Amino acid sequence: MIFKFANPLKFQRFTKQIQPFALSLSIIFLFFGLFFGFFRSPPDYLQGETVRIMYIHVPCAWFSLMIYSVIAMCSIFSIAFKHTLADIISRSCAPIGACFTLATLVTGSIWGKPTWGTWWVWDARLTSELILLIFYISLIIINNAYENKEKGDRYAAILAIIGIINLPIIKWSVDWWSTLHQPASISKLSSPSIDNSMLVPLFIMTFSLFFFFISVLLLRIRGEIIQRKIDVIKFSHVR
Amino acid sequence: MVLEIISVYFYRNKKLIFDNFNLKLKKSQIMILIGSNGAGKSTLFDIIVGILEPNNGIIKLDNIMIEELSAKKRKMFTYLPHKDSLKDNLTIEENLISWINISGNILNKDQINRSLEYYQLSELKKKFVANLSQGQRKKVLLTKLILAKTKLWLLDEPFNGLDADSIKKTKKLIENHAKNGGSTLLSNHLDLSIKNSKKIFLQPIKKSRDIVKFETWDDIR
Amino acid sequence: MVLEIISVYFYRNKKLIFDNFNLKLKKSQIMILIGSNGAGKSTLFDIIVGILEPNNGIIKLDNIMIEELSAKKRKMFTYLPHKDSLKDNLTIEENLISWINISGNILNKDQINRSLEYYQLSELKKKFVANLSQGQRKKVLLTKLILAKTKLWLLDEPFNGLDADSIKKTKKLIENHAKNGGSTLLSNHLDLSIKNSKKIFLQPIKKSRDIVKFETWDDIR
Amino acid sequence: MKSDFYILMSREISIGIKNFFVLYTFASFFIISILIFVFAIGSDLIAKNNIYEPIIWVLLIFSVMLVSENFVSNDCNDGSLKELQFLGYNEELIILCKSITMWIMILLPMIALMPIVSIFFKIDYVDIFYLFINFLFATPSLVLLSLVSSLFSMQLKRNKIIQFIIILPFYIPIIIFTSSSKKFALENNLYNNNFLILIGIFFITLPLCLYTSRLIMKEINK
Amino acid sequence: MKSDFYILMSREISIGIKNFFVLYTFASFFIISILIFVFAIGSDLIAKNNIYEPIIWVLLIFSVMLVSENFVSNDCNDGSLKELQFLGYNEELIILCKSITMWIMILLPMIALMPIVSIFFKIDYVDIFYLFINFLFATPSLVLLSLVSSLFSMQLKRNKIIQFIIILPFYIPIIIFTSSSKKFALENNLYNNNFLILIGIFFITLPLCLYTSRLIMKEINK
Ligand code: HEM
Ligand SMILES: Nc1ncnc2c1ncn2[C@@H]1O[C@H](COP(=O)(O)OP(=O)(O)OP(=O)(O)O)[C@@H](O)[C@H]1O
Ligand SMILES: Nc1ncnc2c1ncn2[C@@H]1O[C@H](COP(=O)(O)OP(=O)(O)OP(=O)(O)O)[C@@H](O)[C@H]1O
Ligand SMILES: [Mg+2]
Ligand SMILES: [Mg+2]
Repeated sequence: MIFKFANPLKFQRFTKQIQPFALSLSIIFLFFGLFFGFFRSPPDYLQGETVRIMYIHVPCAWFSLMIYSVIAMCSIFSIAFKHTLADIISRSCAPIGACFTLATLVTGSIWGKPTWGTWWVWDARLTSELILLIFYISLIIINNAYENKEKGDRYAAILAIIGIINLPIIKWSVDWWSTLHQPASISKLSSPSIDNSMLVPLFIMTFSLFFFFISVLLLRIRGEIIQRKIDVIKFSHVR
Repeated sequence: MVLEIISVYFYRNKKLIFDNFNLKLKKSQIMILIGSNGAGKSTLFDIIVGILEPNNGIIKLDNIMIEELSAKKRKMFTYLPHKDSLKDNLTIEENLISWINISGNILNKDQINRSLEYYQLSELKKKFVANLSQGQRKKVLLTKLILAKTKLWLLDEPFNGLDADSIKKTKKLIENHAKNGGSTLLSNHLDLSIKNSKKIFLQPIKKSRDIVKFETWDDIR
Repeated sequence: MVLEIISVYFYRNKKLIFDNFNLKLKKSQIMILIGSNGAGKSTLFDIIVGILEPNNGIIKLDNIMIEELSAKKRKMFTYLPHKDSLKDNLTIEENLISWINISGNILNKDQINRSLEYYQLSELKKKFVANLSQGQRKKVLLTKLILAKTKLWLLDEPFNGLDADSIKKTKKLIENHAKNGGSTLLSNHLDLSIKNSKKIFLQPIKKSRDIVKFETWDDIR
Repeated sequence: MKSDFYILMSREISIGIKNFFVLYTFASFFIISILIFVFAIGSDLIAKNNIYEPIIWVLLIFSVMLVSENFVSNDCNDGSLKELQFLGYNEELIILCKSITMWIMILLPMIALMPIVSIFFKIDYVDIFYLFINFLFATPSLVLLSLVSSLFSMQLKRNKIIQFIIILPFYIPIIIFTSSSKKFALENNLYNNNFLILIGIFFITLPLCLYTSRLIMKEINK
Repeated sequence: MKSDFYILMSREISIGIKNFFVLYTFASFFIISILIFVFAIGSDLIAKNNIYEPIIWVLLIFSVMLVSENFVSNDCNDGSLKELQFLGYNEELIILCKSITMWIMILLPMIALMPIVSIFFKIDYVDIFYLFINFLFATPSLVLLSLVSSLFSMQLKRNKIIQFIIILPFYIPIIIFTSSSKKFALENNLYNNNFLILIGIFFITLPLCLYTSRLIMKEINK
């Protein structure tokens, strides 16, 4: 197993090298994405200029789901093998995921006002996304509710695994129930029903946010490792 | 060997509590754990009964690893932890009957009544546990020892809160148990002379760790 | 007279617990309540502080009837009951600060830190009380005595669960308090020699009553 | 030799019977809160729009959650949950017995309340039948879920309300399928379909809840 | 010399802040249960019949009751309620401070949730104003009542649900006047009347609750 070779020290050094690289990639992609999004893509013939919110909304939505799946996978791993790295990753992921989810909700609402005429509807997708936010916040709270970090990790892992059910509901709710929200038009298995001029900036923005996620994640992981080392030293002196 | 603890390591909230701890308890032996507050006596009991899992090491009861016991466990030891697991809104008698059932003993009312006599609880047996004094509660707990038919007793500070008379009675109970071939592991702070007992001193471990030596992921758990 | 209990009668759940009980506690006096389990030691403490009302009799603190004290009470005594009133999800330090505020003391952080040193709790002061061992909790409770500036201490089994070293320290604390003019009433089961202390023996009252004599409504309450 | 299941069940029931008035309080709680709704909305409006089903189900959920706490928290606080564990009882079995007891002691007698409820809401007999069937098939999952959530909240001291947050999302499917059962059945011409779904949900929640509660109980004493 | 009131308030608040996420859980509990109602009844039906008011109030009652337990039961179980009593604090003052803290820490921030709720239920601005005024005047009574009922249930161990039954009847007048405020105001052409009634109710519940809680607290240690 790869973790046998990588000790925390090496891992830390590795993240230190990768992190600035990811951050600069993110900034470059962001620059291109915004440029293409604002100047090189046409307004929608139905929605007009508001369609440009898509370039933020859709990647954020994708990542809100992806990050939760990362957490869920790490949680399963952590319960099965009790590996510390899994705990560290899921602990570091939770706040980032919460931010992406919040961004999805906010941008979605802003988009919804002109297109649907309302900020909010009790649509299955919107609701399940809201529940996803609540799950994220609960994870953060449980992670920090205990003096003993291990305990917080374990409980958060259990909760995260329970919350997996939410993911397919978010993803396929638009297909299961007839709803207001846009059904899958980009992430369809067959060819996407969207023009290339919109697809390109969308993907560039996706890459940008992806590298942004990676760089913040690595930063948080490093902080977490250092924090844990400090804790070990601090607690080992306590009688 | 009734109880065998072999090179146990245990971390509690990042603090090392047992560092290669070993213990062997033979038949008819009384062993007293002595240690300052926070040394890890209650933790040790929890590890022995399998409530807490040691980070490393083996615990054997009657030469069988505890992980392999499960349902058989309840015939092997009687553990009286600090928290007394008595239901406030049941009477003494009902509490004991409930305990008898779950601990796998088979006893009739008569035996219960006789055992209640030992600590003079017979008159109180219809009282709710909520309305007992601290020491009376403890006595109800100790009555379980008279009822139990197990070979190994694990007692976490059994003399706490008892009056002088009851302490003597409890001592006698433990000594009799040893005579009949039972073993006892108990923790205690008082200066009591229990016959044929062996004392084990637990020291709180002070081990400062070197930051450069964090080499595996388990180190920073 | 610091504390005066004059001919107190008390029934608990129809059982007579105090039958014309009298007690006088002078300045600089240490008095130890000794009695079998269920004799009524904890009940006596509760009566003194006004949590329970005696059916008959007078209790005076500093020659004032306790009913007339209310807010002044908290400057007069420090009572450590069996239940430790520590909040599990606060740290040791926070618990003590909270107690200082409600008990009407005025103290700064420095004094708290110094008093924590007495039982070697300084390193643990940022730990949640939920994660302490039984004895460590008790020590947190006893630290209140170092912080308190009251003349009268009421301690319900203060040595319970403490290790030998801490028992010595607590004894010294009480003796010092007496030297400085304070009085202590404590209940205890152990065989401890505390200097200049006076022992009071409580006996459980066994009084069978004559059914013909039930003449007032209070008799059958 | 008695089986573990038998021992645990008899323990739960003997403790439960001592607290028999939990049932009474549960029932009157349920009725009073229905009354509040009737007062607030007006029974005509309820009858006209057929919204009695959601109201009943939401209230049922709340009351089950409140009761389930009693079943877990006492055992946890006085240390008898720990005792059961070190005596070698299977964690899954403990929760299973608890939920069976809770269902028998609290929810089964509720069926007797049905006629009263039907009077309040002016429900006719066919609909009562639907309610009854739904009740039978949906409540086991409710009980299981609420027990798990109470277990979860045991650890989070002073914050019992968090259990709702953890578990309410899971109630949503149950709610959807119970509170629109009649509509569902009529629309699809499938009278049994709905019940089958509820049974299906039960067989998903059962292993899930048992396993989760095992995981939680392993952690509780750390 | 600090006054008793000041000491008790700062104690409550310092303990409360440690449990700051009670507020979060309270809020999300509130939102999730609204969600369940919306799912169960359907948002169209709610908007059409204007039944959001009863729903909000019933949920508010439930959540206040759940939180109030936190405020009382811990103090009671760890013996600090007893400590406050033997230190000579006035029983009425203790409960008063608890209720003020609870109101400030839990219910006041809820006002910030109002806009979100209004989005969920599609309530327009005039109605939000009514909701807001009602909220301000009705919640103090709610808080007081729920604290008394939690105290009650402390006495009756293992049966927390009983508090609901004791106290729910008292909620009914509050519920009636809050959940039909708009209808009321429009019908009678008396826009202020309703609020005056709520204030009146508050001034009845205040002394009643304080006195009752004193009586209960005197009994608790016996
Ligand atoms: C608060 C409101 C909203 C929320 C919570 C929300 C949530 C989501 C989520 C979770 C996804 C990702 C689904 C997936 O990966 O398949 C998504 C995708 C999408 N959303 Fe929204 N959304 C909101 C409002 C809107 C609005 C108003 C529009 C436009 C009318 C919109 C258009 C889209 C589109 C086009 C996609 C991409 C679908 C695909 O091809 O996968 N959303 N949204
Ligand atoms: N809440 C209660 N309700 C009714 N009776 C009680 C209650 N608490 C205690 N008693 C009874 O009152 C008597 C005195 O109890 P108390 O707690 O004062 O004893 P104690 O001397 O402190 O004993 P111990 O040494 O065990 O602490 C006992 O017989 C007990 O059964
Ligand atoms: N739940 C817990 N989480 C984290 N640490 C704990 C927990 N319980 C106890 N500890 C710590 O573990 C150490 C050992 O505790 P333990 O209860 O085993 O001590 P003990 O020897 O029984 O002491 P005592 O004589 O006071 O009962 C202590 O330092 C304590 O602070
Ligand atoms: Mg211990
Ligand atoms: Mg006592």
